[in-house]
Amino acid sequence: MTDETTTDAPAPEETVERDERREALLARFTDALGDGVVESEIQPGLDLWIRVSTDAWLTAAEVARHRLGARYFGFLSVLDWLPSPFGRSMDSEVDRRLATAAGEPPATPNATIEHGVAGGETRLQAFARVARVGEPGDYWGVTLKADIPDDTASIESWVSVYAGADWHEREAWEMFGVTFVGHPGLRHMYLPGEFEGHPMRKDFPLLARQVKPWPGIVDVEPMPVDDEPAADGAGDEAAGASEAEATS
Amino acid sequence: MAPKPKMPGVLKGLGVTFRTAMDTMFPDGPLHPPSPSKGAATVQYPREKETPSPRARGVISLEEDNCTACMLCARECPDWCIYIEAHKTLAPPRRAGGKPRQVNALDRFDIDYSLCMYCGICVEVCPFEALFWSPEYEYSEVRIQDLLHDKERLGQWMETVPDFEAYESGSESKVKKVPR
Amino acid sequence: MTHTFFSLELAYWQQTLIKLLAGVAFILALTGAVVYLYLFKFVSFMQSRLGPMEAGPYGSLQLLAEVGKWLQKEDIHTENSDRLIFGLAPAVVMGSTFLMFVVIPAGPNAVIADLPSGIYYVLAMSSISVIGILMAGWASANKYALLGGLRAAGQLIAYELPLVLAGLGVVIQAGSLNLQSIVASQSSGEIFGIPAIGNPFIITQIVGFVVFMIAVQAELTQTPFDMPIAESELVAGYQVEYTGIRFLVYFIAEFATAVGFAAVASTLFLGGWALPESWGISDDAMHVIGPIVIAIKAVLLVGVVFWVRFSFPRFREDQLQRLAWKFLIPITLINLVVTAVLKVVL
Amino acid sequence: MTAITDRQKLQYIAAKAADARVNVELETEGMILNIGPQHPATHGTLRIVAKLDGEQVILAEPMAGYMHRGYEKLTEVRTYAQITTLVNRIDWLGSFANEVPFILAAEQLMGVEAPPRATWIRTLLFEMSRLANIILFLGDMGVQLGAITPVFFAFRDREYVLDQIEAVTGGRFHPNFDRIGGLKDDLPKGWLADTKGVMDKVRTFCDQIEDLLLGSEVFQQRTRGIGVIPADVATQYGLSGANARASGIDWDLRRDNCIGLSYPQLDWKVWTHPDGDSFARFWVRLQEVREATKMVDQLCDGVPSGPIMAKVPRIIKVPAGEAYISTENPLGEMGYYIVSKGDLTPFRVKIRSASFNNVSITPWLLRGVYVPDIITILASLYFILGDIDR
Repeated sequence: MTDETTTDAPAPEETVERDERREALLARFTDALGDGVVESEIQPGLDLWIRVSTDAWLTAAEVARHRLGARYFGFLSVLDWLPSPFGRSMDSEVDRRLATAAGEPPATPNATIEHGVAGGETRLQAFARVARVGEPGDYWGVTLKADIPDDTASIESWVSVYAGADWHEREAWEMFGVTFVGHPGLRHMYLPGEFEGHPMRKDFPLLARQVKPWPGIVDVEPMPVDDEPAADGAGDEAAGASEAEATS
Repeated sequence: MAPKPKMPGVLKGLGVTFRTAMDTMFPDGPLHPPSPSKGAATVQYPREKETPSPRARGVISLEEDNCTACMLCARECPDWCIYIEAHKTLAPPRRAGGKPRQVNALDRFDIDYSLCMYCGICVEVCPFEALFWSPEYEYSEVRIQDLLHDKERLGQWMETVPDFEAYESGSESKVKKVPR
Repeated sequence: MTHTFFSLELAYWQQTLIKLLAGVAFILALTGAVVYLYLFKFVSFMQSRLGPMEAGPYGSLQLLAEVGKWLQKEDIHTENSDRLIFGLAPAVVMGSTFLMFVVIPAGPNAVIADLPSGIYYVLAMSSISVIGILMAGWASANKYALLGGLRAAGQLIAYELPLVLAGLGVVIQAGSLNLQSIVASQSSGEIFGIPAIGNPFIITQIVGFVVFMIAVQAELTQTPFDMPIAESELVAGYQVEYTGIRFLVYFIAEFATAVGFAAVASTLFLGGWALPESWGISDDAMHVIGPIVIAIKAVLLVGVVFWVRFSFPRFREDQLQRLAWKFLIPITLINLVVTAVLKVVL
Repeated sequence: MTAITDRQKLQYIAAKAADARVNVELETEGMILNIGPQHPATHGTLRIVAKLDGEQVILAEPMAGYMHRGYEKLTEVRTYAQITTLVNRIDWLGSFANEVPFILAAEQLMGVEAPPRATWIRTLLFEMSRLANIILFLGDMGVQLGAITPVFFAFRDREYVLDQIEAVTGGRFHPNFDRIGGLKDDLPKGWLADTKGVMDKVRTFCDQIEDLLLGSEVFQQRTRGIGVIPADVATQYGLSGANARASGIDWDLRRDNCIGLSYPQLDWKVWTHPDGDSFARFWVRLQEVREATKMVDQLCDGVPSGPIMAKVPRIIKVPAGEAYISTENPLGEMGYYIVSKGDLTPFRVKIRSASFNNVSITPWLLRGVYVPDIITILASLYFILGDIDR
C-alpha cells in the first residue's frame, strides 16, 4: 500500500481513526523542519514514518533529540529498493538450469523500483528509529527516512548527535556502500579487511545456494511406459505449492 | 578507604556453600546415612539416564506407507537435508473392479542429520502425517556419513514415537493419533 | 649422637635419610588426601554435584589418573621463551614448598631438623616461591603469563608481612622461635587455671590466627586473592604455557604448600602434634599419635582454605594490596603490642 | 541501596591521577593485549584489543564479526516459517523471546490477531525464556569475578526451566514454537502445576545468589562504582533493558509499549537503580528474575481457554507494507523492521538486536579502567555474541 497520505487529507478510510498523539508529533516535526519533511505516513495507533530530504537528515536528528526529546537511539540502517536480479525468490543458478530443463518458464526479475511506506526517489534510503524513553506513559517512537543520492551514495553522519550511531553507520557503510560524511572512522564492522563488495545490496548474490541443487526440484520421474498424460512437475496435488517454489 | 569486611556479608556466603554441601551429602536429614548420589543434581549418564520429555525433538521417524512423495518437506526444509526419489506405479484399485490408481512409490527418503537443525518444519508441513518426532537421542556416529539415515532406519524409529499426550484443560486442539 | 631406632645403630646421615623419605611420603600422602577430599569431593558437594566418580571407587584414584595424564603429556616450550628459566621455575616453587616441611614437628622427635629458629626459617622458605613464580611469568614469553607473574610478585610480597607479624605474636607468647617449644608451651599451659585443653594460642591470639589464615589464603594465590591465576582474565596466569610434568609440579607444589601452611598454622595456633598434657598421654605413645593429630588439624585447616576459596569472588589487585597494607598490617602490629604488654604484665 | 558516595568518587579519581603521574615519570610504553576471540570472559567470540599502560587500559576496542552469519541477507530468501527457525538463533539463551517480535510484526502486516489463549501462553513462554537467559547471567557474573560456585547453582536451576520449555515446545534452546496467528501446539497436561514448582526453585536460587554474591563485600568492592554509565550516555548509545534501567531510566517496553502480549493484565513492577554501575546492573537483573517468577505464577493461574491458532492460510504471503515491532527481550529491546512486497519471502528484515547497542558503548566505557574491570564491565553489560554479530 504505497498510497501517499499527506497530513492535511488523511486517506479516506471509512472509520477515520485519528491518532492525535502521532499527528501532534508530526506537526511539531513539520514546523521544526519546514519543507525538510518531504512525506509522512501514520498508521493510526501503530506507527509514524517521516521522510525528510537528504540534506535535512542531520537536522532531523537534532530536532528529534533536542527539540522533541527523543533521546533514545534505536538503530540506523539502509534500505536497498532494487528488486533482486536473481529472481523473485532467489532460486540458484543450478535450479534455473533444472527448471528450464523441466520446461518451467524462468522467473523474469522485474527491474522497476517500487518504494515502501512514505515513498522515495532513489534506490538506497537511510532509515533510523529514535524513541522517547524514561517517562512512563509517554513513550513514542518514530522512523525517519531519507533518500541517499544514487551518484554520491553518501549522507551526513548522525555521530555528532547520537554517539551510538557510530557502529550502525560502520555496518551500513560495510554492507551497503553508503559513506557517512563526518563519521570518525568508517572501517569494517564484521567482514575481514580485504573483503570487497557490499553484501547486503540486492545485486550481491547469496552464494550458499549456488553450489547445491535444491532437493525440492529433483522430481518424480514420469511413468516408464504409459500413455496417460503424466502429471507434470512434482506430480503433487497442490498446484499452488509447486508453482510457489517455496524455495531455498 | 580500607575495605571494612562487614562480617555478615562474607559469612552468609560461606553459609550458603556449606548448607549446599550438607544438602548434597545428607539429602534426607543429618540423622540418615550420607547418600550424595541422591542429593546431587547431576546424573551419572551411562548408568542412569534422564528420560527426555515426550515432545522432545530427538529424531524424525517416517511412516513409509503414508508418504506420497509430495516433496513438500524437501521444499520447506531450510537446510535442504531431505532427499527424496520416487517413481510412479499402479496400485490396486480401492474398490474391486475400479481403475488401478496411480501412486508415487518411494525409492529413497534420506534425512541427513549432519545438516538437520531439528526445526520441525518438515514434520509440521507434511500433509499426510508421515513424519513424526521421537525423543530418541542416542544415535551419534563415528563417521559423519552414517548420519544420513535412509528409509529403513527412519522406519525403525517409528516404534520409539510416544503417543501424543493429552492437552492442558481449556485447550481446544484435539489429540492426534500416531499410526501404529 | 647415634640414636637407637628400633635397636638399630644408625649413623646420623642414615637417620636424616629415613626422616627425609618418611617426610616426603607423609607430605605426598597428605597432599593426595587433601586434593581428593576437598578439590574433588567437598567442592563438588558444595556445588550439588558428585565430582569424579569413574576412576576407582567413588573417584578415589582420580588423582592417580590425573598424574598419569600429565606425565604422558608433551612438555612444550614456547618458541621464544627463555628455556633455562622456563624449565627451572617449577623446581624453585617446588623446592620452597618441601623446604618448609624440614622444620615442622610431627612428633616428639619426628622432625627432620629441629632448628632453634624454626618459625623464622619456615616463613623465609615460603617466600622463595615468589622468585619461582616471577621466573615462570617472565620466561614463558606470554603477555598473560607476564601479567600473572607481576601480580603474583606484588601480592605475595605484600602478604609476607602480615604472615610474619601474625606468627610473631605467637613467638612472643611462647617465648621462643623453636617450633617444638611452641608446641610444648601450648600443651602444658592452662587458661585461668583450667588445664583441660592446654593453652592453644588460637584463643589468646585469635586476631593473629585470622590474619594468618587470610595471609595464607593470599600466599597460596587462592580466591579471593587469586589474581595471579585469574581464570576469567588471565586464563591461567603464570601457568599458562606450562604443560606435562612441569604443570604437574606446579599442581603438587600448590597443594603441598597448602598442606604446609596448614601444618604451620596448626603448630602455631592449634598446638601442633601435641595433645594437652592434662590428658596424660604417655610420651612414647605420642610418637605414633603425633603425626595423626597434626595430619587431622592440617586437613581441617586446608578445608577452611578451600571452603573460602569456593565461596568468594576475587579482589582486584589494588584492592588486595590496600587490604594488606592498610588493614592487615596495622591490626597485626596492634596485636603484637597488646601481646607484648600482656606478656610482661602476666 | 546506598548510591556511591562522592568520597568514593573523589578517591577513585585521586587514585587514577596518582597512577597516571607515576606512569608519566616512568615513561612505560603501552602494551597491546588481545582479549579473545577465544577467551572465557566473552560470551562467544568477541575480541577486545586493549592498549594497556601497565594494568590500566588506555583504549579498548571490541572487534565483532567472528559470529557474523549474515542473517539479514538470509531472511531475504527464506519464507516466514523458515525465518522463525533462523531467528531464534540470534540470542540463543532466550530463544523464544526472539521469535515473538518477528511474528508480531508479521501479524501486524497481515492484520491477523492471535486468539487470547495463544497470546497468554506466548507471554508465559516469553517470561520463561527470560528466566532461562538471566539466571545464567546471575551465575556467570560470579564466575567472571572469580566465584566458581554461583555458576553451578545457575546451571542447576536453569535446567528445570529448560525442561519446562522443552516439555511444551520440544526444543530446550530452539523452540521454533511461534507461528503467525498463534502457536504451533498447546500446553501438555499438568504442565502449569510443574511450572509453579519450578518457580519456587528459582526463587530459592535467587536468595542463594543474593547471599553468596550480592551481599559479599568482595563482590561489592569489585562492582560498586565500576563502569558507571550516566543516563544521558546510555540513551545516546541506545542501551536498553536492565542496562538502561540500572542507569535510572524508568522504561520497560512490556509496560510502555505492549503490543500483542498480555502484560497489561498482570501486576508487576519495573525495577530501576540510580547508580548505573556494574553492581546496579546485577541488582536490577536479580530483581527482574524475582519479578518474572511472580509473573509466571500469575500467568499460570489465569490461562484463558480457547483455540491456540487463528485462521491462517497454509501458504503465507504477507501483504506489502512495513512494520516495526520491538519487545523487552531478556537482553534489552529487540525489534524487527519487516519490509514486505507481498511475496512468500520478506523484501528486507532489519534486525535490531539489544547487544549490538549495549556493546557499542564499551570503547567509551573502558577508557582508563584496570584489566580486571574490563571483565567486570563486560560481564555486567551481559551481551550474547549472536546478538551482536547477527
